[in-house]
Amino acid sequence: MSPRIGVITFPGTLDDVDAARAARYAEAEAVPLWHADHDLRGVDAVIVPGGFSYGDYLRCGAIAKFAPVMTEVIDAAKKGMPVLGICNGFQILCEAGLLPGALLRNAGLHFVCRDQWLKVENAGTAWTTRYEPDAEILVPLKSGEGRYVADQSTVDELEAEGRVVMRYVGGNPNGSRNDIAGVTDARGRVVGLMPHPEHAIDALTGPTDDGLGMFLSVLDAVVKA
Amino acid sequence: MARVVVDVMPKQEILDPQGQAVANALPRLGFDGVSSVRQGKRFELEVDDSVDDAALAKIAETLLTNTVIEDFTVRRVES
Amino acid sequence: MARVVVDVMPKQEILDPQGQAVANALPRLGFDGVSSVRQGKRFELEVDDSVDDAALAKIAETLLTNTVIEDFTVRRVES
Amino acid sequence: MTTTEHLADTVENAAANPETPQPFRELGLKDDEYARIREILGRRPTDAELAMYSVMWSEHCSYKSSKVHLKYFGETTTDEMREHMLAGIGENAGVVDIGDGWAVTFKVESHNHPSYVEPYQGAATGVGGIVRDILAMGARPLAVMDPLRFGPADAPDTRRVLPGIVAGVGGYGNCLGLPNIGGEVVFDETYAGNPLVNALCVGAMRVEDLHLAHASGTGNKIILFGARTGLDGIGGVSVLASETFSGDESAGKRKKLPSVQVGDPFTEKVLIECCLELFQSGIVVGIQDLGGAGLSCATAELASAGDGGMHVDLDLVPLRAEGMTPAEVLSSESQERMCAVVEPSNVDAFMAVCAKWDVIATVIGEVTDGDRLVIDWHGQTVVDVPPRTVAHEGPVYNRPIERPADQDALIANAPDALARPSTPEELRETILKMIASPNLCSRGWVTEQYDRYVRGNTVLAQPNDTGVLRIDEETGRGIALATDCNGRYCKLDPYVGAKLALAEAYRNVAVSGAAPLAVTNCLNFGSPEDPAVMWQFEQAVRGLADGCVELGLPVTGGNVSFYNQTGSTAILPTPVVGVLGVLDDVRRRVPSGIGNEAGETLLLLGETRDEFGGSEWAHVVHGHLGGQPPKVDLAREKLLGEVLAAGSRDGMLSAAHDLSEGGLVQALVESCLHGETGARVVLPSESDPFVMLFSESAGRVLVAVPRSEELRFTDMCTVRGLPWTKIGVVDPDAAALDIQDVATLGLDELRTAWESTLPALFD
Ligand SMILES: Nc1ncnc2c1ncn2[C@@H]1O[C@H](COP(=O)(O)OP(=O)(O)O)[C@@H](O)[C@H]1O
Ligand SMILES: [Mg+2]
Repeated sequence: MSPRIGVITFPGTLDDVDAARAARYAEAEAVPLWHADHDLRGVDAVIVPGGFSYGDYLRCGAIAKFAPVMTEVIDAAKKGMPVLGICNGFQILCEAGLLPGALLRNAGLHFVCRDQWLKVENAGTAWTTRYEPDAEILVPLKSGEGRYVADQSTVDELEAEGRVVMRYVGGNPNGSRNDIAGVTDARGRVVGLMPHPEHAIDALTGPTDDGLGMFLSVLDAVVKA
Repeated sequence: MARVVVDVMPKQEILDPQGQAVANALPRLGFDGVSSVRQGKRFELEVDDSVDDAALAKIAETLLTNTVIEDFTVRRVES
Repeated sequence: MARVVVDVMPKQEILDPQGQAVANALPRLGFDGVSSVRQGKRFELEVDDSVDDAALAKIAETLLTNTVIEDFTVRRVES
Repeated sequence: MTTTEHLADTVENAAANPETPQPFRELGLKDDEYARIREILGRRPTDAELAMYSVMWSEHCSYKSSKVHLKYFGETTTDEMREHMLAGIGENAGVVDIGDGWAVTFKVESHNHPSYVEPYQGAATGVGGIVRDILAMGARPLAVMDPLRFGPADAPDTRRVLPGIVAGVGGYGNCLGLPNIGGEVVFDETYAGNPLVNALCVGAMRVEDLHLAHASGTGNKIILFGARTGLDGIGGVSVLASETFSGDESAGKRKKLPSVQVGDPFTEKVLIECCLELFQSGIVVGIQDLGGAGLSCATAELASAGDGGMHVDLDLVPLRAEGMTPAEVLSSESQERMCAVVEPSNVDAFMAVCAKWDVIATVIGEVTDGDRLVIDWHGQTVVDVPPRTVAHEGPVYNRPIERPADQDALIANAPDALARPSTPEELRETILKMIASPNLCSRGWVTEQYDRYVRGNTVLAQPNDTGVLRIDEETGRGIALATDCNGRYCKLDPYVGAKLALAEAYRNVAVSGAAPLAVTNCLNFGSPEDPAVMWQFEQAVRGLADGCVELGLPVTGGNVSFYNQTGSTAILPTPVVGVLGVLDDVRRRVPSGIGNEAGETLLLLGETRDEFGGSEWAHVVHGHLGGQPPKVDLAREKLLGEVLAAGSRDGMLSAAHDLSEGGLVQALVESCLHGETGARVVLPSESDPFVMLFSESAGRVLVAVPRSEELRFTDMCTVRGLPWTKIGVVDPDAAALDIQDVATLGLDELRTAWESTLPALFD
């Protein structure tokens, strides 16, 4: 039977349908997970999708990190389950302490929706093995609070350990430190990414299908595991 | 040099989705006894002593506050 | 019933584009003498007297503030 | 509890004190309207009733000045035109059958004045309101569009209004998870002090799931759910509190209330999912959105659409503010609220769904037999009215109509005498000036703030002529939507101008390869009390209706916004027209960018005449508005549409871009920039390059066809009698648009000119 990828829905989550579609395109089974449940329904990997969880009025991800389902995600992640946080999901993983740093208001102070070139800096994480090292991919970016920040020592550490997964190329759209678009945890299992690979799985509805590689990669990872 | 603080809060009768979101979250996080939360903005300005209260009020009113939906207070704090 | 104010400000070393934007706008609007502006958040909470300072600190630290990027202060104000 | 509540004006009290003076004029009621209310009720209205009638009989809610004209849409709609229409004018939104069992509903609404007062919140709540209209039909909202109009781009107030409105449309729409698939940004002096914010929402449902809200079935419960009710947007009505309780300081304070509403998109997003789950589980008889006029409107409309009466207990309404009077509760425009009619046996199930989504839901009343809407407050009756008289039998005016005295002078002032560029240098300079002008430059600064990807069904959005959405992931069936209106054309001739707006929206839909199916509108005009404005309105309605008959498309709904003027200056007549088309398979959609296949031929379809009345060239270069608008030929537009559809179906088109403001050269530049590809263009030898490049003749489209399909396509055009001209070839190797004997324009040079304008003005 095909691997099961959980897709979390918080009130205010928006890109859950897209994340589920991406999982299906990769021929995994997409399993809906509800914010209020203390249950990951036996999934092999989890996607925390984009959106505005609980409105994100306080701080992006600030309230979502306390959701019952997140307690389970944090435990599972510690045990090595692959977790991908996209956009709001990335913000939530940072707030929850699964990933270092934080995401702040874009330097330009506007929401930015554009097709963004990214360089795959680490093709060794659970979510990026299908890419060539240094491959450049084009996927949508759409966020108002996508400026990645962390203190200098953290940034140095991330760079030194190769934990910057993707970097913006062809211009920094939001003022992120070191053009960082995505980072991973020490084991390369938990990945947070500001742009939206799930919106680049089919040239009909996205700029390219460059994003599909992330969902195919995780299948390899869970099958191996 | 003086430090000036301008507090900008949503008008009482105006809906405050931010504050409401926090208020709704608290019980879920096991914090009880908070009956209302309002969220506004706090500005900290460093100004020369040449800047008088009239100027500060004008800055607060024209630039920092949307007086249609927000109220503000200005105060100098020793720094 | 007590009123509690929690001020949350971006850490000094963190770039604050909103404050920046305000600071840059001031001269254009003919306001000089403001050397820096920082923008943060102000929360006003109505709490029962049962809620002690420890609980308030916890609320401020775990929910209202992201200590990676922000500092906070909590104070009770008579209302 | 504050004193105001004990003093609530009851029916009993109203009967006992018939002569108590009431502030009906302050509430916008005319003397005869007030007299009519007294006549209907056989007594003076209570404060609450007065509040209800005054909002419901307002121009905005009652269409009292436009009704007599809008009838014309119904009168001219034939049965063939109705073929695909499932619901039309009069419902929350029009609904059409697009095939494969799918019903699509769409509507535009204006939120002009509030967006001038508070740009961000005004625009945000405008989006929120139209989305609830679509939701009330039982459909899942799928996308939004935002036709916008502003004063001069460089006017100081535009700097205040535009960024706020754009941020508001984006802030709310993005947070709802609705892709923004199109809109307009137009600048003109007349919109200074009166910007237009028109918001469109489109949704889809299975045909069998169509819900029309009405309160039927005695004993059925009325449930209010969503946000709490506060003092939002009751500015007007608070005079009641102050009049009645002058001296009462809370009322005095409230009299100064801003009539501004703040939107909470998160609450609305949750409300959407909650409503859809309620519809799906089949536990609602009907759902009505609360928009302008809040509970007054929802209860009166539900009751009068149903077969019984209704009883409501206002004490049950969850409030956000203290000491609200019944009149205030009834007129509050607090956002993100809905009202449902539910059978008693389903109430528990209803509440369970709401609890899952943390949505506050309260039974506030029930359907009664009899035919009165009765509302109680603290155990006393404060409203007892025949609902139809509130909702549907408001006043109707036949306003005086008079063709403006200066209309002839305006038309006589033709653009023929204006100095035209002739040398290659002058033409080149004009091209660069035109593509950088506010009405023709890139809208990227605006559209980049809108999420166009969310939900993963957006097939085309900006910068294409039309938004295309996939509706059915299996079959690939989808829709195309475009809105258009050139107010300058409408000023010169509102009848023709409205047809031209229809023609352009139709053409924009057609270039995507879709078959146009239905029309909606948002008619933005000045004061109906000005006979000249009423003439423009009447002409525009007739033009649009007659145009729809020629095209065989029904008008399925619309919205009227009057009183758009600053002082005595009315805005340009702005009948925004939205056209919905259907694609049996969105995979064959045609984009506007060229260079998708090697060696494409560029063809210009349609005829180019010397037409510059109301043109963007006359506006930008000479600040001139006069003469006749371009000729409109809807039979030709239809033919054009058929050719484009056939071309798309048989894979003969690799790109298509309609010609509108700015003419051929604008389309060429955009097609090159969208496709990031150069082109070599040769204008017909006998033609005047200036006219060829800048004329705004309607009924024209620029298409790119693969060389292999060129003959097949041109033969088809010839056979069908559609004029075509080969004007060049796509040149992927050239980083330039080369117009022989006129100019060679580097793509970088063009991009810089086209893209720099709005950022320079608004960043
Ligand atoms: N306010 C807006 N919101 C969203 N999209 C917009 C807006 N204004 C313009 N657009 C998009 O920008 C592109 C160019 O607009 P425009 O030149 O007006 O198209 P057209 O001339 O074909 O009507 C179109 O895709 C249009 O939908
Ligand atoms: Mg067009």
